[in-house]
Amino acid sequence: MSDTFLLVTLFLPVASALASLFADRYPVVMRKLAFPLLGLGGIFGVFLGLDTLLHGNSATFVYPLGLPWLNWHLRLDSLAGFFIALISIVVVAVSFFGPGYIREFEHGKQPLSILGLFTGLFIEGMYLVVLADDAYSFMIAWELMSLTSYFLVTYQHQRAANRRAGFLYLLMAEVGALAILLSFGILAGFGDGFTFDAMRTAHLSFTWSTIAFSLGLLGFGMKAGIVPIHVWLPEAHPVAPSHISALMSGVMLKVAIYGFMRLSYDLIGNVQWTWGVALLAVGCISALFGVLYALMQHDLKRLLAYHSVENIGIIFIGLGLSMIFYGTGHELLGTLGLVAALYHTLNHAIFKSLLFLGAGAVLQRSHEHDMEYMGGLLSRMPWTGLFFLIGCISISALPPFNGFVSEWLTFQTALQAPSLQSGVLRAVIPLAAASLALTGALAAACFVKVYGISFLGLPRTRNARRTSEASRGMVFGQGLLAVLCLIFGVFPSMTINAINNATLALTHHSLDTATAHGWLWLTPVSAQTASYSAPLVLLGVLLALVAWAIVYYILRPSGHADTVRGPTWDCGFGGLNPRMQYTATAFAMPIRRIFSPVWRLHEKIEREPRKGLPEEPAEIRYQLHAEDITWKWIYQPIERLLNIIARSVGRIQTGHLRHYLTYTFVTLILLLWLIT
Amino acid sequence: MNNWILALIQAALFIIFAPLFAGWIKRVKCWLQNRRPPSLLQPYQDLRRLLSKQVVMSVDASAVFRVAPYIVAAATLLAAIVVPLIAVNLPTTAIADVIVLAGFFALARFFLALAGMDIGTAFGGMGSSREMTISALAEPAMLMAVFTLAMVASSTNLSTVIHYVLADGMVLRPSLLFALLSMLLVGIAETGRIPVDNPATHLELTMIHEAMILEYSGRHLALIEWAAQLKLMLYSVLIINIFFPWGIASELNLVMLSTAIFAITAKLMILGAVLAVSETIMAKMRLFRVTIFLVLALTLALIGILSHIVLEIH
Amino acid sequence: MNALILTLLIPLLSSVAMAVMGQKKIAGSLNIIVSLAQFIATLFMTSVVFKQGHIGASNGQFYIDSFNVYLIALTALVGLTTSLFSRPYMEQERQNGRLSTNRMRLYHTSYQGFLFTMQLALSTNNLGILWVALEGATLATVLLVSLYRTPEAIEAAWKYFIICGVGIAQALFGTVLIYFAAAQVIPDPEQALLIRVLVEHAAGLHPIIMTIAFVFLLVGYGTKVGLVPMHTWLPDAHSEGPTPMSAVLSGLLLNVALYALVRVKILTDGALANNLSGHSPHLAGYLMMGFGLLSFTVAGYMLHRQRDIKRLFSYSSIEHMGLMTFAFGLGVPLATFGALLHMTVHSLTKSSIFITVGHASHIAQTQKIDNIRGLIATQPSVGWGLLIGTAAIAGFPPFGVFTSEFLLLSATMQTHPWLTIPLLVGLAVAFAGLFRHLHPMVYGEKPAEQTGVQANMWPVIIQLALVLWLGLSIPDFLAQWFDQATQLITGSGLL
Amino acid sequence: MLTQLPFYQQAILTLSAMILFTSFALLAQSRVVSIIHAFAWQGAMVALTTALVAYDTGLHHLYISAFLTLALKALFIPWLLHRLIRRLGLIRELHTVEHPVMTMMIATSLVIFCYYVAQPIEQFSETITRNTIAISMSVILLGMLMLISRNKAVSQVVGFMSLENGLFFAAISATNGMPMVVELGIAFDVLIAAVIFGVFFFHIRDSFDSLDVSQFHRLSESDE
Repeated sequence: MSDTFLLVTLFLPVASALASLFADRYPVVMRKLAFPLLGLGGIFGVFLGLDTLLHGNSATFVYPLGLPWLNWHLRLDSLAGFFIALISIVVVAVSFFGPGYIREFEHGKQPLSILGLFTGLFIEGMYLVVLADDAYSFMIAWELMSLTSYFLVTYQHQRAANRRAGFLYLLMAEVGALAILLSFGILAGFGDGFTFDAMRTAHLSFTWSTIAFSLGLLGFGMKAGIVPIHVWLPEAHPVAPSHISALMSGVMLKVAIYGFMRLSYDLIGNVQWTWGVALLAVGCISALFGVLYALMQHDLKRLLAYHSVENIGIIFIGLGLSMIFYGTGHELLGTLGLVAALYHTLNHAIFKSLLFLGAGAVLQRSHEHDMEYMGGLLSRMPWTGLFFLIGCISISALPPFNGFVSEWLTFQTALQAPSLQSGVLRAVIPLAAASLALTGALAAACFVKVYGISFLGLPRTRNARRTSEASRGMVFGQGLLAVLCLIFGVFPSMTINAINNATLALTHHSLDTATAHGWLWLTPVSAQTASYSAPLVLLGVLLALVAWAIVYYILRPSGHADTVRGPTWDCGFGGLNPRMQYTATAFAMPIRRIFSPVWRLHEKIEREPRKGLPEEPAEIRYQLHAEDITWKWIYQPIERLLNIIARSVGRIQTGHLRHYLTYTFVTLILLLWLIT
Repeated sequence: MNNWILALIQAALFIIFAPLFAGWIKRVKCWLQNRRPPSLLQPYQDLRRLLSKQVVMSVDASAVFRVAPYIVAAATLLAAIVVPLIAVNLPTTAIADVIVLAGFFALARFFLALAGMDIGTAFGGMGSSREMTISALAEPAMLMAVFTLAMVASSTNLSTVIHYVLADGMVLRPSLLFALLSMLLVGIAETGRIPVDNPATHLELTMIHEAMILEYSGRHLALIEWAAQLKLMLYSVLIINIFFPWGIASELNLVMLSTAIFAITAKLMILGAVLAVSETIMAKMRLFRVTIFLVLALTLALIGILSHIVLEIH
Repeated sequence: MNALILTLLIPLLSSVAMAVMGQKKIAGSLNIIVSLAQFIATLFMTSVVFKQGHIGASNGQFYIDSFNVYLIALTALVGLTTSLFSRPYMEQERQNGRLSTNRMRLYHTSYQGFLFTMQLALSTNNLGILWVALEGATLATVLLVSLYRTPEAIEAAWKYFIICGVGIAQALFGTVLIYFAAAQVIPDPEQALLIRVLVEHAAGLHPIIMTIAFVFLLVGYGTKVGLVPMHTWLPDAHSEGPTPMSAVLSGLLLNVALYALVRVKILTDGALANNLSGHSPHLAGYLMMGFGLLSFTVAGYMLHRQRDIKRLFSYSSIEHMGLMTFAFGLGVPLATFGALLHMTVHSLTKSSIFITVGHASHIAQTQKIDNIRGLIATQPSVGWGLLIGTAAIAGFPPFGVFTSEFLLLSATMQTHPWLTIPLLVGLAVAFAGLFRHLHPMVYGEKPAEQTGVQANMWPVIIQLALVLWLGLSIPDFLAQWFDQATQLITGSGLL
Repeated sequence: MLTQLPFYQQAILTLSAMILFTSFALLAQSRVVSIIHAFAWQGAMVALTTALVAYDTGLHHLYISAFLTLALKALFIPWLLHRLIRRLGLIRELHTVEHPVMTMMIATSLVIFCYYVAQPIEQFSETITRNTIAISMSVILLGMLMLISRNKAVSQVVGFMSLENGLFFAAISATNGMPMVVELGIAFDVLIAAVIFGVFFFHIRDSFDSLDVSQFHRLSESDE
């Protein structure tokens, strides 16, 4: 069965891509054919992934494509199944969301066919990356994914920001791909062949495996968005169409995580604890950096993009812990870290897609992407508001939603540090835990800002005031993901049971202790050490509410209306208006003061002088822009260096024939001299 | 089954005695400040009065505003269920460990902060912004302090931790000392006491917690007030039972339970008095000084954890 | 045999015919028809080679084996597609007043003459004829470079002529030296320049003479390949000549020159193999690697400095020729296979890029990158063609350039791991150089008063589709040929 | 040693020395007409060498080569150049050599270098070809040096053609000539090249008003 399902899952996105070619002539094709095909493919993919994941089986397929001596090998094992399911879930949600969302493009300047074509191919590329079982098809799939998503980023290329983002994205994707290729090349060189099976047999010395690992970290990290190679992410995600942002941020980054896991645990194997320390450092920096920059953003999608950096950091913390434990022989704890990372991967995929879809709905309905121009959207788009709130709670790691479970698992892993022999490691890991805790708290602050500024309060602009609820499909797509946020938050034991199969495929270990006490209890190491029962927490909340209802019924004041509505208290001055509300920039101000060295802040104050009274301006505009510090310290020097070299190399092309002939002459003489 | 009932009773004790504890602190403070204290039961009076009042809500309030008090109360209540008051080994403590406990508080705070921003006044936003800033530092400090314990006892389950401290007897551990100090500072910050926040003031420049709930009235306000009192008591009990657990019932018989009730009452009275003294002799800090206060808490917690690793593991 | 004669005669005769008949309206169409006929002849010949394995003719003066057969077919194909493009393009140029009818006659004569020299160079078995054909290629195209008669065009043509002439003269000296060396071991002087005979006697050729000969040939043919620092003519000639000529120069001439270089490398390797001279047996390979890497790196940086769209892509050609030279220099089967594939895909891709570039410069009425804007908005087919073509040449899968670069990189990693670092840096630099210029050209708003042109995009579509096909899967017969050629060049195959 | 060689081989060696001398002469000359004349002499001597070799070896096709060389290099091309400069009015033009002393020193060291490079080949050389490879290589490199040191199109063409003379000389002296097909092909190419050079003179003159190619630096990558 998996054979057929696989073919169908792989075929439908292509079919969707091809169908969209007709979308320019018949725009209805997109809504009625292309997106449903994608969704159908996603549903098949969910079944395929779950089937593989739950049964823990694996199957190999060889397709007569590729090089004569290296056909495309595809392999579907539990880990691949996990990621296929993860991709497919988001694809299904997007296929519900998409038809409504792209309505605004139907009369736009860009052809719909391009959007549909590359969306289909993009999804196809992601599926293939996960399935690839040899380096060659992996690279093809990987680059297909990069290239198509690049075309999607530049879809609205009339805007300069999109072009710039696209260039940056493609350049970094290319550099990353080259690093990955090199890493594979090392494995293939030692392991006699480019199939993953051959690469697994490679026996690498510590130096070579560390080089391969570092290259993999560079390559996959560039796609995943770890600091400091994350810069494309906050540029590219905000400018892509929102359902594409959801796919990119929600799924594509996870595909990079997949590749990284596959490379380091499976292909290189024999993980070293030193790598774990590196990952831990990278993870902590990314997490903190991501959330601190997110706090300074007021463009909603850009903010979410920085949060992706943060969450990737959290995943890397989990992976780092896992490698430290595996590398020091603590397989159970290593698996715990891996499970935490995988769980967070799943969670981030779901809530980040949810948030991007929500941001897309807001963007489409209000035509605003800057939070400073929003406000009061909850009453105007109640469903989107509700689902967005669920996304915010999940990403802020609050119980009983899903984000909490994975961060909890990560904490639990970190807390097992005393079982390590090395004192330094024992001391380092708590620091990582501290930064994770700080990250979580800051993320909560950030999402209070996001939700409070954009959905609560009063509408700050006319656009925000006129907003109305998104279409039914868009709401449904978000609702689907929101429900999953709750389900994965409340039933962690079941989820981990499934994830166990994936870790089994990757490292031959699984975390059976976590679910040893039945579905109600989650006990990562043992019941004495830590336990969490999310279903009971939910039950407790419900019981508390029921109890309150009873108390309220008894104590209810009789005779007059239960609640009255009145104007907001204005301290007696009168004339409250929306502009008096706290802004996003103001909200983050205290945090800005605390962590000020982290950013390069550009403040701009514009005063419009009043006529006759130059001292008292009629209007003051304040703008704050937090520039990514990595630009100044890493990217601009590289660019400068490149230009300097290019200029000096350019000097050899002087334009004078005599010089050119001298080159030939000297070359000849030199070579003759060389050989005698 | 008995254990479950006992656990519920324990939670009920929390709910019932939280206002009393708040009243006790207020009373000691009045004594210290040479004022005539109100009745010990005054907090109950206030709650009853609020509950019976009509709710007046801004026309701009959204669903979040209405829901928030219930979520705040429910989350705090859940926290009360899992914190051991008079007995360890209760089944409810397994529902959530100390990290989840922090999660419950975070959930409550999240919604309170959202509610503060819902109406669209400057006060609410200001309160929320400050609250989230403070918690951004306080929460990690608390987790770090808790992690010190968790590492000492190799567990994050409160029951196990308390058991461990009980079984260990009187041992002077530098790590726990630092953790205690840190927890005290965090507790002060998180429950909005002087010098971080002043629950008695409504001065716009200094308000934090009060600024967020400025628009609440009637039963909503009652729930929030009561949740705040509960949180104060929870933090106190947490500190007492983790660091000074002696007297708590480790077996569920009548003698031990009554001893435990007596012990916890005494300890709470002492802690409340200490808090009152500190609030009397200290002045509220400027907002940006609070940062230093919290960084201190964080540093203490980190030193605690590091001293455990460096000094106590061999 | 007959097909081979046709392949050579058709362009030769039509070149003469074009010169004789003068400029007629139908010249452009005729150009297409004869190119098509030539293509069909090569296909026929290909099928014969496929069945028989090789064709020899004229007493061993011509020999088609698996190394040149696909290049011959490729040459005919690119010649055909470019002729398809050139008819409307040149007509447009004439209407724009850049060309007189007389020069159209020169153009068509030279075009077919050039194709003849290419096919001659590929199909001959005689090193001397190979040289004559390559020199002939310079002569056939030099007047095309100066076709527009602008000062820049004259300058470019003069440089092209002198630099290539001097370069190719070195190659002749190298050929003379080979002949000299061969005369010691091959009794019949008439046979002493035949490649197949030389290969048989390679081990007996004197190593020192062969090394000196190789150096001269490397400098000589390397000039035509566009190896730095002898590349200087290339960007000038590409940018100033008519675009169809740029397409065939980049797509064909460079390939054929590299082909010649590889042929002599085989001989040198054979002579040095028994290690008598004190030189490393891979001396030729090392020299090629050095030049390849240098060209590749320098061209990558040069891309950043360009202001002219055709110069931009001509530097990209230098970069890719450097890559191929490097790959042949590595001398391992994997790299050689990759290089052979790269010759094919680069030729197809680059010529299709030049075709779109031609349309683009007609749309913007300039070759200045700064003034070419909003191509996709103006004419989607041209804009997307350029974008996809550039993505393909930059090595993005699933296009074939990726496949060959993949092979090359993996071969480098197996043999000289540290050289992968300059290779990867170079690829990234070149990529950035291409796209930083490409982005503003294809994207963005349509400039006012810019309108589309009548463009025939079929050549581009066909060629890119072929490149895509080669990226997804290499057809069996082609793989066999590549493999046999690999055996020929390195001594062992892959399959 | 020399005395043991047959007379005509001594003649060939003498001729090769004279060819080398003409190359030096070309480098040093500044008058256009003298340059062309020196070039014609060089061509004639190459042709004479070819004829001598043909006589010595009895290879009859070499007589054709000799004739072709004479016709092309000694007669046609000098005549063409002469005609062109007359038509272009350049007959009295001076092509000054910029650094005569340095050029000569470089040229001398080049000859020594070529000898050094060709030394290992010497052991192979049959009797008549002793060291002629070094001489022909020198002629080639001196031709290149002339191309580099001159700014005028006409001198460059002469340098180019003299470089080719070196090739012809190498072919004839080292290997008794190339196969006939190749010889014919080469001759044809040279012929066409000469014609194209002629065409170019007019183009250049039309566009630049002189044949000074130092003006050719519009196409460059440097910043200026």
